[in-house]
Amino acid sequence: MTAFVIPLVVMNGIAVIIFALIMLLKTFVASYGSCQLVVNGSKTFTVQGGTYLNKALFENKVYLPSACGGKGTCGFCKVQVTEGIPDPLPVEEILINYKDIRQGFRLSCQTKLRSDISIEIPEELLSIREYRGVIRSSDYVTRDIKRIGIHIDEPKDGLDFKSGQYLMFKVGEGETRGYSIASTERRQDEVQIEVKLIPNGLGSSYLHSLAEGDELTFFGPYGQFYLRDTSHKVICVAGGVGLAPMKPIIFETLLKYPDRDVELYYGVRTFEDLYDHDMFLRLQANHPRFHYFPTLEKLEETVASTYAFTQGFVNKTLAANLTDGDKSEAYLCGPPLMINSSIKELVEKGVPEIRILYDKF
Amino acid sequence: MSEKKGSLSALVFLVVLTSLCTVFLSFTNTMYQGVKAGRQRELRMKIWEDFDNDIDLTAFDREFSEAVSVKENGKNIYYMYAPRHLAALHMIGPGLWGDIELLMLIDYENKMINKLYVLSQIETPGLGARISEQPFLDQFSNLDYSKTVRIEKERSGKPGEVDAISGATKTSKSLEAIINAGLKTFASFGGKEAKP
Amino acid sequence: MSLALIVLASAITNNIALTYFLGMCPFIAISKSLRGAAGMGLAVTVVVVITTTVNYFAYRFVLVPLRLEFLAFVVFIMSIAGIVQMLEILVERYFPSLYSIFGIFLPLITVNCVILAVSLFMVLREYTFWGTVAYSFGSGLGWMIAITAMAGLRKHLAFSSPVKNLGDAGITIVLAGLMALAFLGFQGMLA
Amino acid sequence: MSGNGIRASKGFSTFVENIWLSNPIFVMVLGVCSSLAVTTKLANALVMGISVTFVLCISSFIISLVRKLIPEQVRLIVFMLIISTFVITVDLVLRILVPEVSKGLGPYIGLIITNCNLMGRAEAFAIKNPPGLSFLDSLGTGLGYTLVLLVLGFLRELITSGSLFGIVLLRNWTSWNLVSIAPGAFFLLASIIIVFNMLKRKNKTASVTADKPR
Repeated sequence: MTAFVIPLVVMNGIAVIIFALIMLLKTFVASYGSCQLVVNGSKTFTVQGGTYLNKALFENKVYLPSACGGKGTCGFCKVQVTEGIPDPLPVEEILINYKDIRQGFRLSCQTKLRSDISIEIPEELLSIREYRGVIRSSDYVTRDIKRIGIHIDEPKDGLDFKSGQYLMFKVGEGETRGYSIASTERRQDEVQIEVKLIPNGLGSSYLHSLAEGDELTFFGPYGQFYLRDTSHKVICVAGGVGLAPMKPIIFETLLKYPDRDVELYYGVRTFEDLYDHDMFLRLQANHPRFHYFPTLEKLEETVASTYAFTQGFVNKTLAANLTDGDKSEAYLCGPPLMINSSIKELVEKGVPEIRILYDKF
Repeated sequence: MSEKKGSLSALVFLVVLTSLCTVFLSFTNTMYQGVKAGRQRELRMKIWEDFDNDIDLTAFDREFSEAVSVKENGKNIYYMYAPRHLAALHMIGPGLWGDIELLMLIDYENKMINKLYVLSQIETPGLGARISEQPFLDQFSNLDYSKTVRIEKERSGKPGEVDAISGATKTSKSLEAIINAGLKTFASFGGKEAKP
Repeated sequence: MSLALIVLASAITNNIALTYFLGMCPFIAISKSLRGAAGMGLAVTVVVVITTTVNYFAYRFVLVPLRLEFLAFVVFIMSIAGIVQMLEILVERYFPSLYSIFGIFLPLITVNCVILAVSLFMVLREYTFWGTVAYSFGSGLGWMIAITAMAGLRKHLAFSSPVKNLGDAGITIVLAGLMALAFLGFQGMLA
Repeated sequence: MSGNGIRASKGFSTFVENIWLSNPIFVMVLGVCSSLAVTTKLANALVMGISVTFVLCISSFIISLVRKLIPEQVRLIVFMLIISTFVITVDLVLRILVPEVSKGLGPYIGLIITNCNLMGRAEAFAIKNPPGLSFLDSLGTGLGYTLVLLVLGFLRELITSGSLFGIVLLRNWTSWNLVSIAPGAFFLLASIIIVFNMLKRKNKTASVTADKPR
């Protein structure tokens, strides 16, 4: 009997002592009182000291972008600290360059609030809100891309976004993933995204597994990749599912600007990977200002379409068809290889680099 | 308030889990101790036989503890059987890779080694591990240990010498050190024991 | 053996990283930057001395008298996990600048083999109290030397192109091998 | 596809992936300590591999079972408690069953507790996933780890002493002791990594070509 009693007493004694010490330290040492958090010099929040900056901001409805769930690996949640600048942590030194570190840029998920602090964030981040929605439709548009339509329930006044921006979807505990808004029709209470299934990808497999009626939480809109209010010709270059953010851009230009031309260069691997092809053909027939240049990397003879596709990569089509480069601005979205080669081509055609916007994935 | 509740439930969880783990471990340990005791008893029987006695299973434990005096020194255990001036030295010491465990039977009156067993070792296979092979161990039978025991590559002809295993210098030297250290401490015990 | 000899032996000739292969995961993962390596090394040294001392008392004065040696592993690792957590709180509060150097490594240290290994070797080798302190300090120091030296070497790797299939971790392992070979040279020093 | 089918296939792919594609030693470089320390002999490597796999599977399973109960403040201590309980069990069982090998492994059995794979799997997988899947995930990781230990143990014992499992195979073998000590172990592991990466690259290009639509 003692063979069991003595170890029980000893082990539980040790466990309780360790637990008690940790709890004592937590209550008496790790308490930092409350701190003032000033955002952009205008908003002041009182938060519990000892919490992380990103959590404190989240609780006060300021939503910073993040892809890693606060592990300090994506670097999206960077903010500039202007007062009460903490020492940089080694993680931050990896993700933020030396000059920015000196100017007070820190990762909000690594910054613990121990005293009053003032931060600067891009003004548009303040307008980011949390949304709740229900899936209205979820259909395959190709064998691995699903188009998901979401009805926004909360907040009631719905979503306002700039064409080309993206949303961050909650895909797991503390995990979010970004997807571009792909709606063709601008409605406050409806939004569409297009998700390509990546094997073992956390975000895409989660979103693909959802069915009609399932609920979703997302944040947004984020991103500097949006249609600029100018009079230049709009050139859209999309690869695969990179077509998604182009649709709002194309439709907004055609509706809002009566004298801006739009050209869509759309590259996919095979005919099977192509989607919205018929819609763009119709659009081209109805709008003299819209031009559509689909490109297939591999052209099979048995393709059930009468359309004469260009074969090769998008940059080849760009080279053959693009004119008036110096009067254009370009929006690119797709895999890095495609973007890099297309940018090269665009610059050669005279598009100023400052007017080339891109979103690599 | 809720935080206090949280820590209380954390404490309860911790205590329950600790208790479960400890009970489980105590149970496993009891089993191991049983096996260990069994192994020690087997070793004692082996020693008893080597002291030239017959084993009477029912009376063994009593007979053994009455006739044999046991001394411990660190990891080493010495069994002394005064009636025949015999002793068994159970010695453990470091080899090249890990501990070497020996059992050595000696006639301490005549300062002779009767027999050497290697109970366990994890030396290099084919080299150091050959200390477990019979031809090597046979060299220790009837070996005079009045000076020190030496395991040498080239023998000089003095008493107390045996041939080393070629290519296993470090193991040989370790073995030699364990034996001599064991004999030395035994001599200090044996001297005291012999006086009265 | 005098205490100085124990420190030297554990830090140099029997370097815990390069002869006993201990603490290899952080050794490979964190030796990318010199500052990070030094911070981790410092953290390990501090934690190993404190935990080994505490474990020495726990073992000698609680476990051995009560014949509970079989619980050594679980007692050691629990005290390590607890102490690391407490240290993190204390350092963060009272030494914020130190915290920025090695704070983030503290939680990782619980699973750094060096810490537990030193406690286990302490039991095996039957050190006295001061011997234990000296041995743990020497081991921590030795590990720190090894990881900072490795970080220094890897800095220069940026300018060379090793075998492609070796990868980042592979070349670090080769470097560790070369360092181990060099440390073998110290072997005769303390004979 | 039924929900069950997805789960089963996910479990299987997790399992296979951990053995090869994200092998704990080659790809993640986790748990190198014991892989180098205990592989001087094939028998030790085998026992170590089995022990790690056992502890990995059972602790993942249990952590996953109680994952919703584990209080945040003592998460690490709870993990350690569960893991070390099974390590001690393994240690005692080895002492009963294979005392010789248990002596050879010495303190490295205790050091399974701090094998990065254990905490890694617990933190990255078991705490978020159901028990069955966690078990498979750990089994894959454990087997991948064992595989590497066996390869290393095979090469090191053969090169050092010309024997396997303690049985001498090559008589008059000139023992190459460098392989048994630290530097040689590092070099050998690096060479194996090269071979692994070469094979993997070859595999990858092969699978990409196969993937292309017909």
